[in-house]
Amino acid sequence: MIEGFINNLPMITILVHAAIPLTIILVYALVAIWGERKIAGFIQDRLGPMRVGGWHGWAQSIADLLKLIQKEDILPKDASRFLFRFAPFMMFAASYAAFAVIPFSSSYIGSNINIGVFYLLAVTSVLTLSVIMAGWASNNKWSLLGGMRSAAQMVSYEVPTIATVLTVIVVSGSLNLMTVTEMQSGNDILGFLPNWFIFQNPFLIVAFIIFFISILAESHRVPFDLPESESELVAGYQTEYSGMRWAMFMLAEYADMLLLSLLGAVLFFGGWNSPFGEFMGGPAWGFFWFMLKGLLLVFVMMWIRWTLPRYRVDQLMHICWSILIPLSFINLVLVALWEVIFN
Amino acid sequence: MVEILDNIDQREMVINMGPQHPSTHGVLRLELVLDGEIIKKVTPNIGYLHRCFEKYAEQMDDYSKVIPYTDRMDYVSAINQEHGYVLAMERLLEIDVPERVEYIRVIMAELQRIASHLLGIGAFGLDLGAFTPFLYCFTEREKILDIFERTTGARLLYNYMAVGGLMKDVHPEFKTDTADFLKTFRPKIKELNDLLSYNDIFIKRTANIGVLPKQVAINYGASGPVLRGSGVQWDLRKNDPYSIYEKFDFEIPVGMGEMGTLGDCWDRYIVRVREMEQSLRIIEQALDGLPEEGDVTEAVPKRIRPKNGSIYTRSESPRGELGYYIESNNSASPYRVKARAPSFVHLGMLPAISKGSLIADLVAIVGSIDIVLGEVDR
Amino acid sequence: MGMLDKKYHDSNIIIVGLESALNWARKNSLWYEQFGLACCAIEMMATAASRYDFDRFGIIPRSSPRQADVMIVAGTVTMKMASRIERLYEQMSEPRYVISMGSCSNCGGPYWEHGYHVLKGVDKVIPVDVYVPGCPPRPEALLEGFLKLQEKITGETIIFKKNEADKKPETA
Amino acid sequence: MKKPEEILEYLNQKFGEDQLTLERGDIGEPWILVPASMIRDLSKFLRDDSELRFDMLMCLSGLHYLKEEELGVVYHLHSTKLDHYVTLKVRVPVEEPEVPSVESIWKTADWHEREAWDMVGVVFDKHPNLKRILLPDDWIGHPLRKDYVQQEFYQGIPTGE
Repeated sequence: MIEGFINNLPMITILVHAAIPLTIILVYALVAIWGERKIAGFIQDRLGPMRVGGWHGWAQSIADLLKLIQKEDILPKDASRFLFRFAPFMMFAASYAAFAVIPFSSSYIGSNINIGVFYLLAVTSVLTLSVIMAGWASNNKWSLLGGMRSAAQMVSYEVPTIATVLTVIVVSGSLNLMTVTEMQSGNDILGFLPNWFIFQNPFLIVAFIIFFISILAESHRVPFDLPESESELVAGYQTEYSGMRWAMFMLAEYADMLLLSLLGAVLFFGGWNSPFGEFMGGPAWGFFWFMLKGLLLVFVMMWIRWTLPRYRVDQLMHICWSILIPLSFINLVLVALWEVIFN
Repeated sequence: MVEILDNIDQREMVINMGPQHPSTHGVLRLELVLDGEIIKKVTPNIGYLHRCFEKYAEQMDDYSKVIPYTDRMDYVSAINQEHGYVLAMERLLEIDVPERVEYIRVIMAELQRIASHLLGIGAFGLDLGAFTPFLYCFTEREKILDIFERTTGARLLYNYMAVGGLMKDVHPEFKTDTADFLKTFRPKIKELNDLLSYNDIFIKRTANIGVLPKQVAINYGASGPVLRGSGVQWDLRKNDPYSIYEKFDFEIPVGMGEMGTLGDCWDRYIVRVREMEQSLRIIEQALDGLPEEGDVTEAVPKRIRPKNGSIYTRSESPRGELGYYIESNNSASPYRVKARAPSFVHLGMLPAISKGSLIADLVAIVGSIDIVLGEVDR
Repeated sequence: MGMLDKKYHDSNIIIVGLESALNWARKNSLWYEQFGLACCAIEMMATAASRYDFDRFGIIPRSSPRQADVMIVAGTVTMKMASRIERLYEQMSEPRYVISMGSCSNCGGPYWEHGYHVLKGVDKVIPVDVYVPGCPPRPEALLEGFLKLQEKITGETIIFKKNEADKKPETA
Repeated sequence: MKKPEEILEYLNQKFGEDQLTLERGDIGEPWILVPASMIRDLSKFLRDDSELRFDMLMCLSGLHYLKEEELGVVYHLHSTKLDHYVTLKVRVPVEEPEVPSVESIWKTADWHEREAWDMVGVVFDKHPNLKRILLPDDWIGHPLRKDYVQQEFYQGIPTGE
């Protein structure tokens, strides 16, 4: 339905395809920030935002956003101007660009390119660049340390992410996320289970666990939030940022969380396929199921944040290089063997 | 150490973990000389909270007017500060205190020890990034503050003890409140252990870090949980009993190096957790033995004018050995009051323990020696 | 805030609507700077903890001065710390407020007489918006201080600079 | 468990009769008056001797005696092994307040001596870095002196009312 209207007006198509993920991200970010504070409150048996805007402080994030707009935008004297200003926008652009290949529902996908996963992983690696840029540009020792830490962390955690994504590609056989999702429709595993990849192959469960740990590190969430660790480096690479520039970092962080959770949902939990097979299928329901799975993973990330302490930098590297990477490659081989034997 | 090629220009970075930093427990400035993230040298700069306690003690025209100022030295364990000062004065003037006062003082001191340890443990977890245990500890601490508030009227700084007795008697439901607290608090320690003490990331962040050998600890004059964390069986309540502590039986938890080497951050932490359990035992026994009758203000002298002489008395505050050196010269105002603060001594040890560790470890070490800046700077 | 103080002389419908929205936003998301000096800092932490819970009013701690709006001076400001407090105040980005918590930072408190090293009131160094009395003030008193600050913020207008606001003529 | 008197006899055998005297106020504990020059090797002996083994310097405090125009330093020592206590006192005239530092014997004396210098103005020679520890470095005077007058301004900020 959307395809027909868009094809004959190219300018409009670009705007619409750009606007849909943007609105999803903005609405999600506002709700997620408010949600995180409520979840934190619930875990710590306190109330969280209550007074702002009526029932349970639903307008809290809007108040924060409006206030951040009014904040003075401090540019440190001897920070390198252009890089300092550009870093937050590059960070948001990186995770926003990757939304193009995410199949939101059976009838809507930004661009149905057949190297979807490859493009997504390539674009998200730009995040590392922007964090280092922010760390170095703000000419502050704490942010420099934060930037260097994030350089080491995000680059090394891309390897297990790619390895686990590879295991799914081995099973699915195609890089296009839409086809990956289509392959997971219907539910005839053991009669009632939806044939999502995570049920098709036992080793994919191990792959999902490794994948989840590495996306925690990719979006530097606790226990891997070393680049902006509150208690050690004042505020990590964000120390010198204020007002809307800092808000852009927050937006980029939440967008990155959503992006990687949606990727996890597509690869392991059958994207927009409903768990009851044809019962609640269709494009509209598909979007609902897809966002539900993504937000569930985001909820688990938030849940972990308020329960676990933080790792140290060298322990972080140790986990990545000597546990996750070998495990993910062995898992890759095992998944391939399983595929050869059983299908 | 990894060897570095000589032609690479490597300069050390000097950074100020300054008076405003989320995890310096107040206004402490640590000058760090860093090579990458490895700390070459730490020089603590203190004095940002020097509030002239000793000068004030000399200007007061009555010995009992110094007590509100002892509260404000270590504001996290105010009762223990008062208890130390009051003990020193009673030994100087040779006043013996009625039984009921001694029991109430011990109960209040042990409750304050639990509250202080809860804050120390919560802040330590906060330094390592675990935000929720900090809030669980504070919820428990609020219950203790309720008990103090109903008895003394204040939440944090009480001015409750007087030389030779107490300002006023305890609240009628004091015994039932404390008994309820004991019942509800015991399972909470187990919950804290599951959440933080035996959490694998927490152990990785604290085991084998900031190791303080036994001999160095004694030479540096360490005391309290820091000394016991290094395996020295030393607690003033047992080794040099004051007040009525010899009436109660309780053990002294000592670090055994379970998770790493003896005397690391984890040992100092777990000693504090186990000490809370021992304090519960003391409070139980003290509650049973609390005599019903007895006026708490009968032994309080009307006017204090000690002849000239001097005394040094030590008591076990939650942070360590708190000593008061009082010199009197036959007048109503003290000639010299010197407070020996345990945090001041433990902070002096920081450069020795934290050489060659990372910034994240330094934060853990500062958290594990549990300093309060009001006491360091006096 | 003084953004428009060159163009308009008195408030009218457009300005009032925008003003109340901006004030509502600034009022409801006051982020305080995560640093404490002395005993009042313990009470500030107790207010941030579960029973009194700052977060109900949208108040969360921020560790960097750049992102903070309110600086709570919680404790005794000593001479050595005075220049640091001044430096920290200058680092905060513009619509910033100061709550002086506890009688030590209000006027020197119990250390006013012989406290040679104690600054007799933080308003000698930085402008203060709300004074919270008490030694240490109860968590409810600190929350009352924040409510007072919120009232003050709702009174602010974008026509005049912040400190000239109270000199504005008593028009309708 | 040695009494201060027994410790004094033991020390007199070692350091000669006339050096040390045991003094006692009307109330409170007795202390041993030690001439300033002797304090360092006396402390070394106190720590290393097998009979005494004072391995812990509990507290070191500086004093100012206005009437006698003297500065005092009080050392409270304690032996964790043999569990006995001793208090040493050193008195030096206000004009040349030099006292040998015991930092090399007990590490904890480092900060205590810096604080005594900062507060009372006792100079501990051969101390590694004798600087002010509590007050800012450019502070004038030593506050715990009985005749201390508070400076009006510190870096432009009024210290008074």
